[in-house]
Amino acid sequence: MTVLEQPGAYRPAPPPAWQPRTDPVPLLPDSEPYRLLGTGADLDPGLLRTLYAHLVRGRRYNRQATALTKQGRLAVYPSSTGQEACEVAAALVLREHDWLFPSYRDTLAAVARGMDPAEALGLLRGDWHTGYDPYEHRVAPLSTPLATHLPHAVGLAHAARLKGDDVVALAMVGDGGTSEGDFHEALNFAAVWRTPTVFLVQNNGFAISVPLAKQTAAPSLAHKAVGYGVPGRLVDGNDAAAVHRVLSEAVERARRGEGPTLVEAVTYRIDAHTNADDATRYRGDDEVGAWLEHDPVALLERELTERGLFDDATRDGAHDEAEEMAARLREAMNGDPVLDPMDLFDHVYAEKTTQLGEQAAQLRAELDAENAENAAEGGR
Amino acid sequence: MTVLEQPGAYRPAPPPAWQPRTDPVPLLPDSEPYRLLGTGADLDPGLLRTLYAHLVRGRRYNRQATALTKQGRLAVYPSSTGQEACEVAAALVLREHDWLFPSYRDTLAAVARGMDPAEALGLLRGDWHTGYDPYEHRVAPLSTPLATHLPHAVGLAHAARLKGDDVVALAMVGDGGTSEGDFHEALNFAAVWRTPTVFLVQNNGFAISVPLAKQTAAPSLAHKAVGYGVPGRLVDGNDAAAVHRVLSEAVERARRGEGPTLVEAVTYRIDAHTNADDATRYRGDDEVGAWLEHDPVALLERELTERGLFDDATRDGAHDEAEEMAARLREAMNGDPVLDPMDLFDHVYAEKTTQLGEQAAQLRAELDAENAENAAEGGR
Amino acid sequence: MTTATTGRSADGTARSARKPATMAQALNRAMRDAMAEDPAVHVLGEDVGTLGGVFRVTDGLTKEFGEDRCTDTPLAEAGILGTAVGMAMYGLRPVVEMQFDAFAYPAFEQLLSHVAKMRNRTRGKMPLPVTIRVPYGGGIGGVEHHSDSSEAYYMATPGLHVVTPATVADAYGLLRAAIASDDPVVFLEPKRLYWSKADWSPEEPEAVEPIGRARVRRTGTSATLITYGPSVPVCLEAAEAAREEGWDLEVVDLRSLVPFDDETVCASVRRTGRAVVVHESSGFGGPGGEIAARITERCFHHLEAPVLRVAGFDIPYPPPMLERHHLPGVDRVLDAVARLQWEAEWTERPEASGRPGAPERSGR
Amino acid sequence: MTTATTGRSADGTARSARKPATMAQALNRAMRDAMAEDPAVHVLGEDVGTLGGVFRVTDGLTKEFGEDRCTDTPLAEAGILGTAVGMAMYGLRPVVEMQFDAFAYPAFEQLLSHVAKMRNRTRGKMPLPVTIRVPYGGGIGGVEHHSDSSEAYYMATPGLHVVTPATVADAYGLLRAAIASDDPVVFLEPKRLYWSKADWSPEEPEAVEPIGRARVRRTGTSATLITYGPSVPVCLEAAEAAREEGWDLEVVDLRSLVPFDDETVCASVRRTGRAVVVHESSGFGGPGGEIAARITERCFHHLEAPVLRVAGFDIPYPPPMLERHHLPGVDRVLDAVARLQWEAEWTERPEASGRPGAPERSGR
Ligand SMILES: Cc1ncc(C[n+]2csc(CCOP(=O)(O)OP(=O)(O)O)c2C)c(N)n1
Ligand SMILES: Cc1ncc(C[n+]2csc(CCOP(=O)(O)OP(=O)(O)O)c2C)c(N)n1
Ligand SMILES: [Mg+2]
Ligand SMILES: [Mg+2]
Repeated sequence: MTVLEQPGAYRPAPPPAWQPRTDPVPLLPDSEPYRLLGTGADLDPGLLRTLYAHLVRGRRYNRQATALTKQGRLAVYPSSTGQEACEVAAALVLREHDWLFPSYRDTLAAVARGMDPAEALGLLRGDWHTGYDPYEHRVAPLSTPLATHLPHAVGLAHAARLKGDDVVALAMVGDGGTSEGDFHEALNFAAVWRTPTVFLVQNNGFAISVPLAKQTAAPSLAHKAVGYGVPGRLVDGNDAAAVHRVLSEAVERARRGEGPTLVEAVTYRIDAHTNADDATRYRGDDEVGAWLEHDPVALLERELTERGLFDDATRDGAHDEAEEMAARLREAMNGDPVLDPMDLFDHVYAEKTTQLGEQAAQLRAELDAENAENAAEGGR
Repeated sequence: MTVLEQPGAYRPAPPPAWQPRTDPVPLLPDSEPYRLLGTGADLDPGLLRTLYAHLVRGRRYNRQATALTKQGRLAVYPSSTGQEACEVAAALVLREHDWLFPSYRDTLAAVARGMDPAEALGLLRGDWHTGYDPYEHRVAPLSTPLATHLPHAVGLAHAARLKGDDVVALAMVGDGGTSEGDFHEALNFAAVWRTPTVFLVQNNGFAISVPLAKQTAAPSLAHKAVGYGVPGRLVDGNDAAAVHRVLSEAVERARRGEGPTLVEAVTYRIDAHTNADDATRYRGDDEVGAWLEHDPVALLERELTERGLFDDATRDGAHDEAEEMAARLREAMNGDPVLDPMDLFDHVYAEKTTQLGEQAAQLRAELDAENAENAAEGGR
Repeated sequence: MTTATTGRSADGTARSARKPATMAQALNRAMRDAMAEDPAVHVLGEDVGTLGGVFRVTDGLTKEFGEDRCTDTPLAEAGILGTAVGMAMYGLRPVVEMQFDAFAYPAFEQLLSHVAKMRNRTRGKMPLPVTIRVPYGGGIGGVEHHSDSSEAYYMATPGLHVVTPATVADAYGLLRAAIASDDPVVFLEPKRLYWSKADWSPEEPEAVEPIGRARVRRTGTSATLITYGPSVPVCLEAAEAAREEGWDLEVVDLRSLVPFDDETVCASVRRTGRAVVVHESSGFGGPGGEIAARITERCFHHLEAPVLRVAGFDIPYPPPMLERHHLPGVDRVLDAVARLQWEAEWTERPEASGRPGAPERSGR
Repeated sequence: MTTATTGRSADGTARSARKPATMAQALNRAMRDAMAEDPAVHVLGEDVGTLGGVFRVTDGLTKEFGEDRCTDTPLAEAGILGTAVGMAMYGLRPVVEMQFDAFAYPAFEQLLSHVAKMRNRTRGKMPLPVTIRVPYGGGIGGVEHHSDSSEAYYMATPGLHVVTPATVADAYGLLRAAIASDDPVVFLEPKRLYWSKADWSPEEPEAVEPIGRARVRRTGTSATLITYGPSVPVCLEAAEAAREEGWDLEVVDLRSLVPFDDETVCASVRRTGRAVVVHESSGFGGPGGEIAARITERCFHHLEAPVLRVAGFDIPYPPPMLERHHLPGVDRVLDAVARLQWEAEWTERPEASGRPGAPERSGR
C-alpha cells in the first residue's frame, strides 16, 4: 500500500498513472548491521568451510598482488585486504549464468568466481585494459570510472529479463562511488524497471583519503534505498556468513522478479588505497588496529573453531591451496608479456578505418626499422 | 543518535571519522501530503489574502503568456497553470537577500519575487538567454538543463554561509528532474556541508509525457531525503497555505544553520508541457478534470469565503491588479525588441579575443553592407 | 564498416510509388523496419514512447512493438546511455534518443569512457552496437541549449562513428546502417531538416552508400564546398547562386565524419584546386579545422588557395532572434569562395626562395 | 585577458635565491600565494585536503588555510564543478581539481552548459571566475582513464580559456593568471611534467607572459615546431637532434590554446616557411587540425610545404606497456620534419595551370 492509498489520504486521488507505489517501511534497513558469526545462528558447516578456504586464498591473493607491485610486476594494485568477506561472498552467491560487475578494487571477486588471477590482473599489470574475456566468466570489465558500471548492470539485467533468461547481475561499488550521479541513476532505473540487479556497496570507510563523514550525512548508505523504492540492507561486511546470507537473499529476490536490492556492507580497507598511496597522511594506526581485531578471516576461523569445525587439515588445506595459487600467480607474472603493438589498431572498430590502416602502416614501418637496427647491432 | 551508536550496536565501534551521524526517523516524510486549507487550522488572514492576490495574478500571468505564444510574441511558454501555489509560495517565503533558483518552468516564481514579467520572459521571447540581471532580484538564470542548477544553489548557499551572510537559497525542480544525477549530487553536497538550501520538487505528475510511475518507484519523492540525511516533507502543492508553511519552516531551519530540507509538493500541470506540446497524446480529460476540482486558486477562494474573508473588494482588487499586470505585459511584448547583433561578441569573455574581434568586424561589415543595400532600396 | 541499407534496393520502375516524405518520417521508418527485422533492436529515451518523441521521430513504435521495445525512460541521460551499454553487453542493439544536443552532455562520461572504448578494452570480445541519435544544430528558433552543434566532441573521440544525413534517402539508409553496425554510432540528425521533403518510397527505399563514404551532391569545376548535415542545402543553394558569378562549384556531402572519406574529398579538391569547408558548428576547434588540415596535407600541390572555412562564430549559440547572424548562409559561403584567390592562379612564389635560413639540403 | 602573474617580477640579481623546484611545487605555491592574497580563492576537489591531492599539488593548503578554504568534497565531479559555479555566483573564486583527465567527463554538462556560457547568458552580469585544474596526458604508466588528452573538447567550447604550462615558471605564472582571470579557465597540467625541475624562486617568481600569448622557446630558421604542454620538451629535444640533420628548428610553446596567439605562431611560420604541429592528443579532431588550418589560412603563400601534424594515433589511450608506441617522440617529430619537402623549394606548379574547368576570371 502506498502512502497515498492509505485511508484518509490526500484527495482528489492522484491519477493512477503516477501514484507512488511503494510502502516505505519494509524498505528501511535494520538499525544495525546484520551479523551471523558469533550469534549461534544455524549455519551450514559446508558453506562455512567453503567461505574459509576462499577467504584464506583471497587474503593470500591480496598479499601476493601487493608484493608484485614491489617487484614492478604490476603497475598498481588496489588491495582488498580486510574486505575479503565481501569480495568472496559477492562471487559465491551467483550462479553460472549470472553476471558480476566489479569496481576497480574487486579483482578478488572475479578470482573467487573462477577467473585465473593472472587474467584478473591484466589491467593492473598494464598489458591491456581488460585482461579477460568478459563472457567467459560473465564478469564485466573492471570499472575504473567510479559507479559508471552500475547502469551497465541494470541494462544487462534488464535485457536478460526481457529475453526471459534467468540472470541476475550483481554490481559492486564503494562508499565514495555512491556520491556519483551514476549511482543514483542506476538505482532509479533498476527500481522503475524492476531489474534483477543487486547493488553491493562496500563501505570501507574511505574514498582514498576522504572519510565517510565527508562523503555522506546519511544514517547509512543502505538508507538511500528507500528513495528509490528499493529495500536497503545493512550488513557486517567482515562477517562472511552474514554477507553471504544477505546477498543470497537479494539475489533470490531478484531472481523471483521482485526487483533490485541495495546492500551496504560495513567493512574497512586495511591497506592503503593502492600501493602508491600513503595512508598515514589521513588515518592513525589505532583505527586500523581496531579493525584488525575484527578481521574477516580471523572471525571465521574463530567461528569454525567454536563450532568444532576447525582442524589442522582444514587450515593446512586452505593455506596450501592459497600458496599454490600464489606460486602460480608469481610464475605467470614473472617475465615480460609478449605484446604486439600492432594490436593497438585492431579493436578500435570492427574494421580498421582507412586512417587507422595508414597509422598502423606507419607504426609497422617504425617497428621494422627498429628491429632492423637491433638486428644490425646484434649482428656486429 | 545514529544507528551505529544505538545500544548493542555493531562492534568494534566504527572510527569516529566515518560514523553515520543521522537518525533516520525524523527524516521520513509524513505518510500523506500536509494540508492546511479546509482543516480549520489557525491561519493568518493577511497571509491568506496576500497569497490569494498572488495566485490570481499568477493565473493571469500564465494565461497571458500562453496567449503571447499564439501571437508569436514568445518563442515558447511552459505554463505553470495549476502550480501557482508552489510558484508563489516559493517566492514569498524568501527574504530580500535570499536567492531563488528557478527551473525553466518557474518564471512565475521570479515574477512573484518582484521581477518585471517582461524581463522574466526574456529567454522565452528569444531576445537573449537571460533577460534579467540575476543580482537585481537575486534570481539565478532560469535553468533549462534540468537539475543542473541545484548544485549552484548549494554552492551559493555554501559561499554565503562561509562569508557569514544570512542567505538561504531555494531551488526548484520538477519530478522528472529528480532522476538526474545532479539532483543526487546536489542533495548530498548540501547535506554534508549543511548548506542553507531548500529543495522544492514540484511533482506535477509528468515529465513532458512521462508519468511519475515511469520516473520513480519511490514511496514519494520526499522519501529520497532520508538517503542524504536530510528531512523530507510532503505537501499538497495546490494548498498555498500549506506550501507556504512547509517552505517557511524549511527556510527558517536553513537560516538557523540546521541544513537543507527536501520538500515535495504534489501538484498537477493543467496545461500541456508547453504550447508546442500535445497533451492529449498521453493523458485523458478525466484526469485533468479531477485536478481542476482541486485548483489552487479555487481552494483558496473557498477558504477565504468560509472564513468570511472574501468579499467583492478582495476579489476585484486581485483581479484588477492582475489585469493591469497583463496589460503592461502585453504592451511590453508588443512590438519587436531592438537588438544589436554585435552583442553576440561582447560577453563571451571579459575581453574580446583577437579572433572574436575579427569575427565581430566581419559581421559589422556584413551588417553595414545590408544597411547600405536597404538604404539604397529605400532611396529608390 | 557495414554495408548499405536493406536488401530492397531502388528500382527505376518503382518511381511511381514514391511520394513526398520528410526526413523525420524516413528516420521513423528506418527504426520501424530495423525493429521488425531484428528483435534485438530496442529504442529508448525520454518521451520516445507514448508521445513518439518531441520531434515525433519515434511515433508509433511503442504501439507497434510494445513498451519493452520502445521505452520511455526516467529523465537521466547518463542512465539512458549507461543502461543501453548493459543491454548491448547482453546482445541487444539499443537505439538511444538524446532529446536535444545539449542534453547529451550528461551522458558524455558513458560515451567517452565506455561506449567508445569497450570493444578496444576487451580486445574485440565485447563490441557495443549502440546507436545514439542526437537531434543537433540550430535554425529552428530554439532557446538556449536546444541548438548546439556538438559534432566536434564526438569526432575527437576514437572508437565512435559519427554520421549525419542531409537527405531523406540518407536519413533512412544511414540510420539502418548505423543500427546494423557492430560499432557505436553517434547519429546526428539536423533538426532543421526534419521537415525537409523528398520523393521517397518507404516500400522501396533507394540503396545509399555505406557509412564512411561521402557523396558528391553537385559536380563542379571551380571549387569544392565540403559540408554535411544542415549545411548541405545551404551549399547547394550557394552553388546555384555562384553560377551568376561565373563559378561552377562542386558540393561534397560528407555524410560520415568518422570514418572520414579522404578519397572522395581529395579527388574533388585535386580536380578543382580550391575548397571551402562549411558547417554550423563554431569554427575554432570545430570539424572544419580537421577537414581543412587533412585536405592540405594530402592535396597541397593542387591547391590554388588555402582551404577556407565558413562556420558559426566562436560564441555560445545565440538566442532565437539573433541566430540568423550566426548561421553560415549563402552569402558567407559566396564571400569565402570569392576569397579563394581567383586573381592569383599563381605559379611562382618569390618569397619562397632565398629566405634567410633556408637550410642546406640534408641527405634525407 | 588578465595580465601576468604577481607584482614581484624577476630580477637578475636575485638569481642566487633560485633553487630547483618541480612543476608540482610551483603549482602548489601559486595556489598558496593566491589564497593568501585573496580570501575569495577557495580550492575544492577529491582528496585535495588532508591528502594534498593524489599528486600532492594541494599539499599543505588545508593546514595553512583551513578546511573551508581547501575542501575535500564528496566524490562527484559534476557536483564539485556545479557547487563551484554557485560559489562563483556569490563572488568566490573557486579553484577546482579534477583528479584525472577522464574523471572530468562527468562534469562536462556543467562545464559546457553553464561554466562556458554564464557570462554570455547574463550579458556579462554574472561572470564565473572558476579555475578548473585537470592533470592530463600520458607517459606516466597510468592505467586506463588516467592518461587522456582531452584538450580538444575544451577548445571546441566557446567561453572557456584553455591554458597549459610546460615550464616551472609558467606553471606558477599561468596558474596565478588563471585564478586572477574573471573568465573560467580550464588549466591543463601535464602529468608527466609534474616532477620536471627548473631553477626557480618562490619568493621572486619571474614574470611570465599573460594568458593568450605563445612563447618561442627556441629560435630557428628551418621550420617551426608548434606545440604545448607535455610535448614541449619532446620538441626541444627534437630540435637539438635535428641540428645533426642540418635543420635549425624553431619551437613555439602555445601556453594557451584559447585564446590562440595567431600573431606569434604566424610570425614564426612566415619566417621559416615550414611547420609541424606536435601533440599527444589523437590527431583526428584534435587541436592540431585547428592549428594547421589557421596557419594555412593565414600563411599560405609563405608555406613551402603543408603544415604537418605529429599526434597520438586515433585510438583509445593504450595500456601502460604500449604507451610509448602511441606518444609522439623525437623520431616521429624528425620524420615529419623530413617530410617537409626540402627537396622541392618549388617555385612553379605545373599542375596548377590549364586544369580542366579552371574558371574564367570573374569580375570580383
Ligand atoms: C569518476 C571517477 N572519479 C574519480 C576517480 C579517482 N578515484 C579512484 S578510486 C577513488 C576513491 C574510491 O572510493 P570508494 O568508492 O569508496 O572505493 P574504494 O576505493 O574505497 O574501494 C577515486 C576518487 C575515479 N576512478 N572515477
Ligand atoms: C538535462 C535535460 N534533459 C532533457 C531536457 C528536455 N526536457 C525539458 S522539460 C523536460 C521534462 C521535465 O519534467 P519535470 O522535471 O517533471 O518538470 P516539468 O516539466 O514537469 O515542470 C525535458 C525532458 C532538459 N531540459 N534537460
Ligand atoms: Mg571506500
Ligand atoms: Mg513534472
